[in-house]
Amino acid sequence: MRRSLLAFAYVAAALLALAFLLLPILAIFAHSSPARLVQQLSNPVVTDALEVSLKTSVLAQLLIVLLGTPAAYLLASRRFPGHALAVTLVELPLVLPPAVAGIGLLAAFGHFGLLGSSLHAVGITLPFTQSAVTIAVAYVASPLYIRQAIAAFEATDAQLAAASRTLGAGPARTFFRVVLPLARGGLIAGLALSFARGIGEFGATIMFAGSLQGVTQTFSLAIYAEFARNFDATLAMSGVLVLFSIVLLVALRIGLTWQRSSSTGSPSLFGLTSSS
Amino acid sequence: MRRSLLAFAYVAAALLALAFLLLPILAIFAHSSPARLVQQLSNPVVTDALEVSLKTSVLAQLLIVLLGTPAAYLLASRRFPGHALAVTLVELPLVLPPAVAGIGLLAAFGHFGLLGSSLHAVGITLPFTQSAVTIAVAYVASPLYIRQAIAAFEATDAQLAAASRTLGAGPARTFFRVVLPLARGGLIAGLALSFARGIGEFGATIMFAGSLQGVTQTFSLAIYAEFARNFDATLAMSGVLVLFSIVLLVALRIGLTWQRSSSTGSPSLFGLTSSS
Amino acid sequence: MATLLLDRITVALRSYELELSLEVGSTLALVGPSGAGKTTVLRAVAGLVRPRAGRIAVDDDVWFDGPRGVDVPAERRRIGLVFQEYALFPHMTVRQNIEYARKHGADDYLERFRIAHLERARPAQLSGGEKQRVALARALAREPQVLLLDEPLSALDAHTKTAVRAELHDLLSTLDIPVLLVTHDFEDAAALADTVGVIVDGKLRQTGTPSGLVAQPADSFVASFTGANLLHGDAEPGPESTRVRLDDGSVVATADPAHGRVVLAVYPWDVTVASEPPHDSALNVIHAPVRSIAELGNRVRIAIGPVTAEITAESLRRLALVAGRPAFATFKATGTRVVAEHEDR
Amino acid sequence: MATLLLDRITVALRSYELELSLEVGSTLALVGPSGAGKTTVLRAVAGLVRPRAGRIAVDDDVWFDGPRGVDVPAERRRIGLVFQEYALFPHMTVRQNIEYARKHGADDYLERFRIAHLERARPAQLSGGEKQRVALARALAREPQVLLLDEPLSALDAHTKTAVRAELHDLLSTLDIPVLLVTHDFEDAAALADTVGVIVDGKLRQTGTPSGLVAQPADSFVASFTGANLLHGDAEPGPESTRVRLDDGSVVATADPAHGRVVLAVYPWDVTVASEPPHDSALNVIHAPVRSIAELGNRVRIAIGPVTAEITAESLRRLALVAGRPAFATFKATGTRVVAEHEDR
Amino acid sequence: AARAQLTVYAAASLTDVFPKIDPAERYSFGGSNALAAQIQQGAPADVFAAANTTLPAQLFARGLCSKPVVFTRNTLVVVVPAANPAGIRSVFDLSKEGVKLVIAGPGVPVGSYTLQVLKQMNLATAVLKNVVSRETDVREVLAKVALGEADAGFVYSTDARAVPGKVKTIKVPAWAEPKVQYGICLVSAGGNKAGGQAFVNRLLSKAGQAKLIAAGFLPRMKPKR
Ligand SMILES: Nc1ncnc2c1ncn2[C@@H]1O[C@H](COP(=O)(O)OP(=O)(O)OP(=O)(O)O)[C@@H](O)[C@H]1O
Ligand SMILES: Nc1ncnc2c1ncn2[C@@H]1O[C@H](COP(=O)(O)OP(=O)(O)OP(=O)(O)O)[C@@H](O)[C@H]1O
Ligand SMILES: [Mg+2]
Ligand SMILES: [Mg+2]
Repeated sequence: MRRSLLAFAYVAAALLALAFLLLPILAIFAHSSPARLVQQLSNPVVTDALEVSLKTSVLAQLLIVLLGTPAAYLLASRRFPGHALAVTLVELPLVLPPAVAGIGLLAAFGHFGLLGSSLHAVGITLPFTQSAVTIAVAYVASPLYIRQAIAAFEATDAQLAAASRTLGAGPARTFFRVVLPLARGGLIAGLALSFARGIGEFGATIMFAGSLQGVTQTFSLAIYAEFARNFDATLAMSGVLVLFSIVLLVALRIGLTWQRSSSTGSPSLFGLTSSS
Repeated sequence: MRRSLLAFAYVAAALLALAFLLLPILAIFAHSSPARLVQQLSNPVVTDALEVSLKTSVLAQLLIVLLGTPAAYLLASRRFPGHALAVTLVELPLVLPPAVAGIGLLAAFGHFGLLGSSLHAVGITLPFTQSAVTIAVAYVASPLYIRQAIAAFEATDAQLAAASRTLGAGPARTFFRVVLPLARGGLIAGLALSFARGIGEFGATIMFAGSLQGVTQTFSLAIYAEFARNFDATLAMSGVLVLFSIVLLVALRIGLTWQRSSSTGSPSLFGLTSSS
Repeated sequence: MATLLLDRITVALRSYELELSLEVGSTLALVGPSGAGKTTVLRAVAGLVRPRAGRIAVDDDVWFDGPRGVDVPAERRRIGLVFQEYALFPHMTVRQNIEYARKHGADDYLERFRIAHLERARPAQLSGGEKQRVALARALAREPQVLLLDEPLSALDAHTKTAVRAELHDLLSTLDIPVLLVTHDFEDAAALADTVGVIVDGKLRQTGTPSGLVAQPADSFVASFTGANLLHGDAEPGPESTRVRLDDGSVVATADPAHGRVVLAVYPWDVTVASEPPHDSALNVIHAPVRSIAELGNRVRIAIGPVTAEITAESLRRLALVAGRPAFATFKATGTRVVAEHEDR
Repeated sequence: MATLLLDRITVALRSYELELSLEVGSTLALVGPSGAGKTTVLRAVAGLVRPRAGRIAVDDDVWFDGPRGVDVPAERRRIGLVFQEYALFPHMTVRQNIEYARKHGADDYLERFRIAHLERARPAQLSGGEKQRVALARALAREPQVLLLDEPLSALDAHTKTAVRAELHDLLSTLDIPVLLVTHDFEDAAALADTVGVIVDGKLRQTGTPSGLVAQPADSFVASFTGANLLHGDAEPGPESTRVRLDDGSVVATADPAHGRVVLAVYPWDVTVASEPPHDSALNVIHAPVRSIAELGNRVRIAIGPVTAEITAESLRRLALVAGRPAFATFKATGTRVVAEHEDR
Repeated sequence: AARAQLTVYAAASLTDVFPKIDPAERYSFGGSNALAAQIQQGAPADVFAAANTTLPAQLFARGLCSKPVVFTRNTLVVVVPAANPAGIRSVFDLSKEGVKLVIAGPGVPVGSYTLQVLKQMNLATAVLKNVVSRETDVREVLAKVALGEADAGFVYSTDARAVPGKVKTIKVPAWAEPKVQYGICLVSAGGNKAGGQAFVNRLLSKAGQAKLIAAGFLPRMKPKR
């Protein structure tokens, strides 16, 4: 009696949680027909925003991968004084309100910022450019990649890297042929998360880069701007992004599953959760 | 020769990444003196925003823990048809742009929303109230807690729960005396992350709750609003939030370390990263 | 003493179906290779896995009965289960671990298992042998009707294993409840249990006393598991004995009747070694190079061609064998057993 | 054959400092309890851990020399290291694993180790024995100057272990490079190596042939590690032999001179068992209840009071012993060795 | 007991002056169009004060608020950073190569006024090519100029006073000046009609108007010449 009550309460709570998470997404689609979704794809505001979002996101992710991967590997494989501090630092943008990040970026790279005048002197102006969007996105999204990358590198068996060394491979060959392939699943998962976070970026972008259609107005900014003008269009645009997010998550999950099963022989459909 | 070049490039990339992440934070403090930080604490906009943020965040985290913990435990310990889908669903808000989440919440609970009219009929209006802030924060921040909670529950040794059963403990006693204490570190880490994410919430809140000083204007929204009036105040407020974030991260790290070393006997200063 | 009865319990596993009946009086050891389903049997008795069918009972207490729909939940079956890696609660002290099973009177158990001085320690700070004592104390603190032990020795160093095994043996002999223990090591099983059951792929191959299994292995798996050499060949009934042409060409005789493809089991201690050809023509002789010589205390294991012989250290000294040089391994026709071929997975 | 030389290498570990010198000719086995530092020695030779001081060389190739600041990186030391859990690359096939060590001629190694049919398989799909063959093939594919094996048998089932051990022995006897292997099982060490070194807490206790260690254990640790009973007591020199009053009150004689607190080592095969008191008054006698009887093939281990005896199955039948009833364990004064007390961690 | 607090949704340009007229109420300042959108979504506002008359009129047409009245007026100006790095002296200079101009987004009242001016002066194409960002309300435009990130922006003359010393104002030629009228209405969904009306009355009162004028706003009726 007491027992079944407890089990019931617990399943009920779980279902309530799922329903709460599902409802807003269902609501978006309930309010916007497929026809409207398609129609939005010819709205220049939407297409421009899509282009800006994709371009800056791809560049930002490139930046994140190129700088974040060595940083993550360093933090995962070496212990040095200040290590804990560095890890904290890497995670800080994750817990920083995006508006604060935007302020910080302005204070650092803005006209009167710490580096602003030096940059200006060499002819580089960042605010209001697409580069500013890229930087804002990279700043805000990087912890998601770096965290996951650190975890992925830490999870790769140190014995395997040692084995590679004893088989005559130097550090570079060991990294590219053993460590990287083994960490790949985690890196891809991290990249997908950071990509998603980047697409959703709002606060830091509007502060640091402004919002100009075709240049700095990302999809998220466009949704915000359109909200004040045309709620139905906003719904349709949101629908597009929800679909995009779902595709991203599913790709991520399938990618991880494939990665895992091909490397360890144990297929799992629960890749993301259990690896993170 | 080639070898040292590679090592150099890799350390350089890592340092560049760290510098990039550090600079905006340094810049905020470079621009705001401690005196100014303190002075801001008597600005009613700041104090109101602080109150709103704390109140809604605490409520939201309560909601997340009460509903998210059973959901996470269910997803971690049971395999059922649609399991993978449920896990994806739980993670969706993580990859959903917050502005889209806000639109979704409006579409679900708003005046014209799926549930809005039913709610209205029973006298409940959610959008643009303080409850709306709580809901927006809970929606956006929940995946961070639930993900970590699933991982924490999955990481607890199933043998220990089985052992508890064979020692005469029913499911409830097993959960509260064995599973929960073992997962505690992960749950606290998840809660800290989700708390931080909630404090930083912007896009979904402004869409679903608006920005009404003393009611729905959270710290993040206040920073955005003050940015337009008084950049110096904004810097000071940002400084406050950065400090708060750092304290949160460090507390989290120390908490995890303590938790780990007391339960497994192997102290580690790198709790967060390796557990996530 | 009570009796634990497993009556045709069936559990569907990943790659095969476990199906067995078992009666456990005093102490029964279940041995078998990894993945044979040994742990699954214990989990079924404990109520941690639900069989598809069958019946589990201790005397008149029925814990599981497929047809009647009886399935007593794990926490209401009075069993003591010691897990393979002990499964001590890492966040509790030794005392708290025991009090988890028994609110009052933990002191008795702390005394009895000589862990009173460790009562405040956490499991991470214990040695393997100490962990095992705590796990046993905790399992018995419930005053179970049945004790289940999963690989009680495998988490231990080879070096501490002997001492702990003796200790465990002493303990088991003082208990008067059925004990079902599981191991993949025949030596451990023989040292601890009166009866040994060999399980492979979820089926019980043979049950008997340790010496009974050695004397009459039911098939080639049991034979090799108990330490026999296996010789493969083709049998042809002869006038006095069966003649077997081994796959390497040599011919040996066996007292067992057989025909066609067979496997002969020969235990190392039934093989003698000589540096000269033996005079006794009734003996089976294998003439081949010495592959290896390993001394273990006063015994020496010598591999000659397909067979391994176990002789005393003194004999070795007398023989002056050299690895790589040929020698003669001899054994009686009555020292061989024809066993059924077992298809290894 | 070349010689691997470790000259006073020192490695700081968590709770003690490893410090040892070692000369490896053909095959040397390092045995010791868990955490003794065995793996660390191999890692130091391989260049995976950097000693604080000392010198490591193979003939004239110096790999490490503390004072001179020589430290050849791991990838430039020609060693073959087989890891405890084999450390095969999970994302590569068997062939790719071998080609990682050797671009051309992988086929030879696939053939030689009988894994050609597995070349496309990934490590996760291999059995323990197959994994070991791949790991050996990969380690040897580099044509190393030295082969290092870390617990080559511990990842295997008790049941497959015997076969794989014989196979490994065959392989090692064909190699003409120094082999340093590490195990915590004295039996494995004795079966595979010519020389055995016992290491405890980073220090080498004793080095010798397996039978040499049994004959003259340097201390109580080595004695118990090689299988001896340990009897603690107080010694008093007597006219012909030393008399030792054991802690349980009984008195035994030993041929070794000693005085004060001592440990006596007695090997089980030097103990005989009787149901009647022996007539020979020169023998040591322990009269105590039989604690356990375990049959292992043709041998039987009988624990009587503080000693365990190993007798044949025939003797057991003759004696009609019953567990719990008293019996007599006897051993000669010359069958005992006084060994130094070892403070166990 | 204190009377129930009003919830006032007001244009960003009223940020500084409303609390001076009535410090007791709760305010949400922002782009008038965003506020109107929130009201359409059911935001529980009592009063809506916009920087134009069209937005309240639209709400009125949908039955979401009462008939709007004009309560004040304003003028559009160009602001440049105090240092004026782009050397802008008149609206015409905004078409110079390389000027970084920020304006408000389409739909935001000040954005519409800006476009009106530029069209009127036939500068639309030439000047709009220099726009680097379209902000969500007038205060964002002001902030970007005050920080020196932008070279110029269109704001109300009252906004320029909020950052004294940081910006310089440049007038729009009188012939091109748009008619900037602020409309106010009582939101139908709001629970406090009486309080809302009292608030409107306070604005329209002499004292209210005086405070508006002191803040740089214009009288609600154009003085008859
Ligand atoms: N819950 C399960 N569902 C399906 N198959 C399972 C389950 N648990 C274990 N198995 C499979 O059942 C088989 C028997 O597992 P079990 O753990 O009983 O073996 P074991 O004899 O104890 O082996 P070991 O000596 O390795 O502990 C294995 O092949 C295993 O993969
Ligand atoms: N990198 C390290 N730094 C400090 N201490 C270490 C390090 N690696 C291992 N140790 C410690 O050194 C000791 C010896 O470890 P090692 O792995 O060499 O033991 P082992 O003899 O191989 O044991 P096992 O039989 O369990 O494999 C252990 O106490 C271990 O905790
Ligand atoms: Mg098992
Ligand atoms: Mg080791």
